Amino acid sequence: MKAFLNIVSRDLHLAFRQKSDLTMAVLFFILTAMLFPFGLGPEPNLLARIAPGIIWVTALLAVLLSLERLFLADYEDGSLEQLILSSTSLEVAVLAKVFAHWLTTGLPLILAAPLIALLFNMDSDAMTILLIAMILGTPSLSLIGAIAATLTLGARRGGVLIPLLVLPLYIPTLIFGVGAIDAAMNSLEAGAVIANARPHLLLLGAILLVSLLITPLAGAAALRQSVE
Amino acid sequence: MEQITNFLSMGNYGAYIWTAYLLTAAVMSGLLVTTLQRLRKNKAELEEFQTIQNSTKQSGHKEEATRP
Amino acid sequence: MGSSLFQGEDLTCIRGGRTVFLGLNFNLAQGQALILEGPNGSGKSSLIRMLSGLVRPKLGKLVWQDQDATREPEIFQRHIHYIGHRNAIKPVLTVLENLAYWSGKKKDDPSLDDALDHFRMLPLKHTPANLLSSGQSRRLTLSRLLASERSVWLLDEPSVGLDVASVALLEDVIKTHRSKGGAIIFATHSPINVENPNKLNLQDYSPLYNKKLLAVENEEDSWI
Amino acid sequence: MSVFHRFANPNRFLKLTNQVLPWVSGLTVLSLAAGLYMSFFTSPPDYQQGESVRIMYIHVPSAWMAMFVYTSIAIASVCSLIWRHPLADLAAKASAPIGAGFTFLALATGSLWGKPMWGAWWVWDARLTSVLILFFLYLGHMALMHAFEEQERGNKAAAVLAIVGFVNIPIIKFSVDWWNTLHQPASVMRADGPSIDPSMLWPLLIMGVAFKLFYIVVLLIRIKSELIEAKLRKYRRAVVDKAH
Repeated sequence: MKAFLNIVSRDLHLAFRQKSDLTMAVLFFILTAMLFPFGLGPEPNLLARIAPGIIWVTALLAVLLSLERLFLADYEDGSLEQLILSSTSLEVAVLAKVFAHWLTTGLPLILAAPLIALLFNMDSDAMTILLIAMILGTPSLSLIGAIAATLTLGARRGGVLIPLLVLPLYIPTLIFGVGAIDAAMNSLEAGAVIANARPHLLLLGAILLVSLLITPLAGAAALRQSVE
Repeated sequence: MEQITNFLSMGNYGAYIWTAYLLTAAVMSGLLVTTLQRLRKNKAELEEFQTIQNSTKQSGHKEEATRP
Repeated sequence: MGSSLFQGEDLTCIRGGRTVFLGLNFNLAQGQALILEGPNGSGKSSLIRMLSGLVRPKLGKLVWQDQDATREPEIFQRHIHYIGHRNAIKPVLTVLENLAYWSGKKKDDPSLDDALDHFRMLPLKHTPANLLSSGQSRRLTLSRLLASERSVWLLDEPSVGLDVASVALLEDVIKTHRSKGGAIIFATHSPINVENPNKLNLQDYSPLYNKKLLAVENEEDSWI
Repeated sequence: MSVFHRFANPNRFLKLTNQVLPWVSGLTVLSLAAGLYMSFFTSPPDYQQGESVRIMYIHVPSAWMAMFVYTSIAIASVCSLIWRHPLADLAAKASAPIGAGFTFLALATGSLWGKPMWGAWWVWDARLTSVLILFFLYLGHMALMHAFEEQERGNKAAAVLAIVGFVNIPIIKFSVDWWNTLHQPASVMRADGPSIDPSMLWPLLIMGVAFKLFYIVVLLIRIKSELIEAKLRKYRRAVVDKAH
């Protein structure tokens, strides 16, 4: 646990020293989402209807942008070798790095999401579900993305490969993330909002659990190979 | 003749059915052909290498033999 | 000379389908210094990485204090410190922060200051690492050896980028380490003076240079 | 020095392949011919779907193959990572394009069947989406395998990806049961026995066997080809080493 916190605090430390890393993903998220009203016209009902999809897709792309850096710097400057040789279990180290990644990209996205939801005329019920869905879904994005980030270390076209590997695996998160908000928006009675969104949220939770299980194992295996 | 046209039209689904079968044939034979082509190319290259190696080996032996 | 600390038997390394070295034996006792020699491509770096546990041997055995550690490099990884070609320095952190992180110590630990002082880096303690010259970076990396207090040092070209005075500092540190019972294995192209070293020439084990081994390799049917 | 004997013996494998290959090829041709004959001449049109049901005899076996080949790759990947057996890497590498081909066929023939039946080339239901993901997984696997200077690293990375992607296979299998979708539920692989008529089941099963045999034939030839390539690499290296 101490080792876990050590790595998290170091990565946060590094991120705060390079503030551009911290703000890039969230700026991309807001700017891209703001393009849609221009492209589709400012009709409020239409925007409210497509808001869940736009928020999720842009959030997903914002996370995708930040993935390459997740392990690459450590790989290039030799820190990864030292990390593998250190007494910390590599599985724990992977989880710690992913957690730090989520804190610096996923969390800002969640904080920015209500702003975009407001711009798209989303009602408050849907916004609540959006936040719950993002809290459940964005950690999975970091976790699944980390696998691709570790697998492509040292690859010839790592930056192009990551989207190819990761986007198919992101589709379930996207489907249920959007599904939850759609279900909330389509429920006519006020009390049924949570009940309607529930199955989608549970599935998002299931994806999170599975990726929590798989990522440390696959990530550690891939990291060990990358320095061999 | 009518039998054949009937068979080919497949109850008006002919276009879909025949496209599906032709596509399958194309993909499967494509897999087979590219695989065989690569095998043939590799085999030829291997033979080339082995003949070179054998000839150098023989000349090497001769050299040794001529050396007193 | 002390008892045997680290041993390798019949080690074989295969990389990218090529046999780098095979049938290699070594024995390292307490207080010893083992110098790896050999031309480019004879596998010095590969051997050091294998001894650090980053690369597993394809064949052969690694023994740490009479305990078979071939399958579990964790047994010896706690006792070694590996320094490779890359320095593992984060440019945005200060010299002290960089050192503290990899030695697992608090920033106010006095041993960190001592380590920096040994390599004449103490005045740069609070300088961000991106301002360091390559020689200074290397010295910072080497000061980790003192801060982390491991018994076996594995150094791959430790003197790259160091001037004569800094190499002397390194020689000094190695001497103290050995006198305290520590051992060291290193590969180098530039001369580093250590007292009565053991030498291992990798040329003898590399099929690339030792043609006898090449013949052995070629006779076999296996080519994958 | 017998160290190299402990590795896989490719010569023995090649010998076995050359012995088996003619027989498997013959069986493939026979079963393919029988399957095609039965699917066009002995099987009846469906009472709902009419003649279009004949697409089933290639669509369903292709879909089986898409999952079967991926499962084979995943098993080979486990063998490669745990026992470091070089033939497992070759098998995974040789399988991927075949699997991708069959997945493409499953999607394309499904689309050709869906258009007259559902009125749309494509619907975004769970089964179709998960098979599409499978197709991208195949592409990612192939791309990752060739993305490294060192083939060994490509093999291992692709192996990890194949194992991670395996979570998709049960999702494909059960997607039609878990979600109510347009795609019809399983009718052959069911716990209580197949629910379709024997006159349709037989051609389907025979085509299924024929496709699997075809996979084995192509797989064996591809592995053979890969082995020769490995040998060629060794010769080329020897030339470089001599010049050293």
